[in-house]
Amino acid sequence: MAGMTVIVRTIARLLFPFTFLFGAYIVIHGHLTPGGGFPGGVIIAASIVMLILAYGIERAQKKVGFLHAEVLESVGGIAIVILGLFGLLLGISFLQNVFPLGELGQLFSAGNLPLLYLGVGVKVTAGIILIFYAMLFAFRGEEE
Amino acid sequence: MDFNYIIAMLLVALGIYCLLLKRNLIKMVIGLAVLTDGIHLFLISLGYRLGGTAAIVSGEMFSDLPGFAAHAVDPVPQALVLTSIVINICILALALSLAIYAYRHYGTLDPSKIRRLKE
Amino acid sequence: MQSEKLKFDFVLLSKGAIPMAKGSLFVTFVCLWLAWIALTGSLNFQELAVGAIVAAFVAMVSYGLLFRGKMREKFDLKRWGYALAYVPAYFWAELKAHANVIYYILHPRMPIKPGIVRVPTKLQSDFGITGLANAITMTPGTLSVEVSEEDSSLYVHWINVKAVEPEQTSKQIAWPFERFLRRIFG
Amino acid sequence: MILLGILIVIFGACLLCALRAALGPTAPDRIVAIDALIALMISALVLLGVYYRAPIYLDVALVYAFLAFLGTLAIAKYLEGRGIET
Amino acid sequence: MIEIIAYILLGIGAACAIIGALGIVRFPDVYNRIHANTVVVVGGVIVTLLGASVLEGLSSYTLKILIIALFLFLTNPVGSHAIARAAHKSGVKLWRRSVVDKLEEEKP
Amino acid sequence: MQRALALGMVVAIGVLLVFTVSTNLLPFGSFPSRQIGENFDNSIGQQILENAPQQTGAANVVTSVVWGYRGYDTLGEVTVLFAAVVSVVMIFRAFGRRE
Amino acid sequence: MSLEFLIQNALLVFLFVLCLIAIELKDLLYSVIVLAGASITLTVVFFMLQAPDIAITQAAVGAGVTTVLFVIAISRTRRRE
Repeated sequence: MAGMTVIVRTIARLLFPFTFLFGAYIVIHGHLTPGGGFPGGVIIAASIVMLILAYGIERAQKKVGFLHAEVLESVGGIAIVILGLFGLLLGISFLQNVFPLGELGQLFSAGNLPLLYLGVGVKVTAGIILIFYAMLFAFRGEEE
Repeated sequence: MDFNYIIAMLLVALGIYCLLLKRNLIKMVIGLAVLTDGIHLFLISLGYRLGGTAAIVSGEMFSDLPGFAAHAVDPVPQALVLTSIVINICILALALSLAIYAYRHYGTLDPSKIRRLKE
Repeated sequence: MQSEKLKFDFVLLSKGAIPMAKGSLFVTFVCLWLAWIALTGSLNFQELAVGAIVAAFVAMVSYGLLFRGKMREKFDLKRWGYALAYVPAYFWAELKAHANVIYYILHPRMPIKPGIVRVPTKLQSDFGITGLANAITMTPGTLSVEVSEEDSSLYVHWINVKAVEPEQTSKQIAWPFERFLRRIFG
Repeated sequence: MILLGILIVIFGACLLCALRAALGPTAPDRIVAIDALIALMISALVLLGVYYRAPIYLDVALVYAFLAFLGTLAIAKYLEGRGIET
Repeated sequence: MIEIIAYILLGIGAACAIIGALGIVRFPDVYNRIHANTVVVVGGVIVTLLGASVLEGLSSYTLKILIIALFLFLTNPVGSHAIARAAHKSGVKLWRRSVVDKLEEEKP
Repeated sequence: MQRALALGMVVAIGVLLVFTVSTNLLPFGSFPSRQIGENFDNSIGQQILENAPQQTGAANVVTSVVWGYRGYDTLGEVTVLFAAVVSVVMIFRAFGRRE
Repeated sequence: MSLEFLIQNALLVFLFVLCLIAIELKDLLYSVIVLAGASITLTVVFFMLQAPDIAITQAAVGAGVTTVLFVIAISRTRRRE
């Protein structure tokens, strides 16, 4: 039977949405509180790793498959580049801010920084999940 | 007393010791992790200001930006270390993958034996 | 083998094996939104709006995991009353267990008689068994080592074994928690 | 000042845990010691956050409270003798 | 008044932490050490966190500290259970003066 | 012999590092006065601290350094992450095909 | 030297000792376990140096990724050094 005991599985399924939400909180509040794209993405990826450890990799792959992760990583990278190109199109320079700055300390502030962090968060999440999938899929069932 | 710098450099020396003298690829990766930890500690200590606060505007600092600038620690090394941690984790994953690959191919984790088998 | 796998398929990462409850998505959304408000600690309009979007997204990703079954049963007032009464009982058990184990630690000769005993339980649901096992583990002196799903019993490491028979162990270890948990989780 | 005194006591407890982590004969002993060390360090982080009077610092402790059991789970699965992926 | 309660809680937490750590060093085998680990986590850490939240009064600290305590309370027993099960499966013997081992007898 | 040489080298490197660090740097905790000369405000970190909240509008100054003042560095970091992921996936795919 | 710096220096020595133990232990699994303890000690040191950004990144990496990666690698190769 795949996975660990019923206790671990129940707690993992209870904690998964909250860990996901906390990662999203770290990503979105990257310009106000400590955190940002990378730690938030790692936390979201760790919530998937929690499902892998508790249920086994087949069940986790129904949530986020290998192809999903590959596509998501590309989407994150492309989003960053397009956000950078906005500045170039308006004649300033690459990655320059073109959005209004807003009031200091509000959630909608700092121009394109939160959007860039969102892209980085998606990319890091998909990247870490891909690393885990690749390392777990290779040499399955031939341990000594 | 520059205790932080000394400990950071001792960590770096410990990492180099592990990289040079240990005969196991995964143990060498652990040494690499220790080495980068030392470097991060050194860089962050370099930007510290006595009695400083974090480089984040919060609380009552919003109305006192000059006071914030006079008390906060240096943000530039922190950004540098942030980049460095990401690259560190990439290197870690890649090195561990290569170690697994080498073990499957040569049947050993000893770098000197791997070299001997190739000849 | 395949059928056995299917029998334990209460994990439900895929939709469709057991029909989803109707209000599950909405209740998950509300829980996650409350968690967001607790995390940010402000009632600003922007925070609330972004929190609603994020909570809706996370709820759509994971709404099969948090709640199962009929939603009306979850909001039975009697259950919440028992849950409220559970807190002081749990606190009292925790206090006694701590005093016990601290006495063992500080005693110079350490008069312990450890052993693993079987504790049968009548709880059926996942959350019930998990709550009982976690409560047993979180009181020092008892530790749930293995859970057996066939005959629904726990194997508990006990620091000072007073009885080996299943009836006695069930009465001494599990009953203070089980009498509340069977009402809360069913 | 009282907070710093309590911090010193907590770090003394951490020292004892590290002693068991260095000595412990088997792997589960060391994991138990490191688990206790992580929990103690979480409380130290929270106390430091209260001492510096900055509520945004508490996110760091929250990260460890969420993710600390992942490593334990992975090592437990490895010790059980089957692959981590099943 | 409220500060006195907070400092009493913090003192209890620190005492439990050091006693539990002493137990981790003193107890003879893994399963007993997990009991001491529970003393550290519940008696030491969670009581300390409650004391810190009482010390701050009702502010944005309190809710976050309570969330930390709640999640520590949820995750730690899972880790303890998993590691105890793994230890028993990987053949770590009980202490020699243990009384009974039903798990070994009934599920070999 | 080789081992002893390596050990001696490690000790030499450690002594050199500790000596350099404990003599050639200003004492720990003296951040804005790392600049040579009288004018302390010339330090890059100090200038960023003074201007960043108005220029980028972010409360977290580290964020405004990471994606505002040093955006290209971070773009490079993201590229490194991408390269690492692609390498890991390719290593295991190549190995799987060979078996 | 104030009490705060005394605590910080004690933590640094603790960090060094943990890293030394992690490198000198013969069993790789033990090394990885002790390295997790070193990681959280480094997190607390970063926290005391007023760098919460770095502390949170180090916490996420040290708690979520590094240990699991090393355990996967050990389970695919050999445990003894």
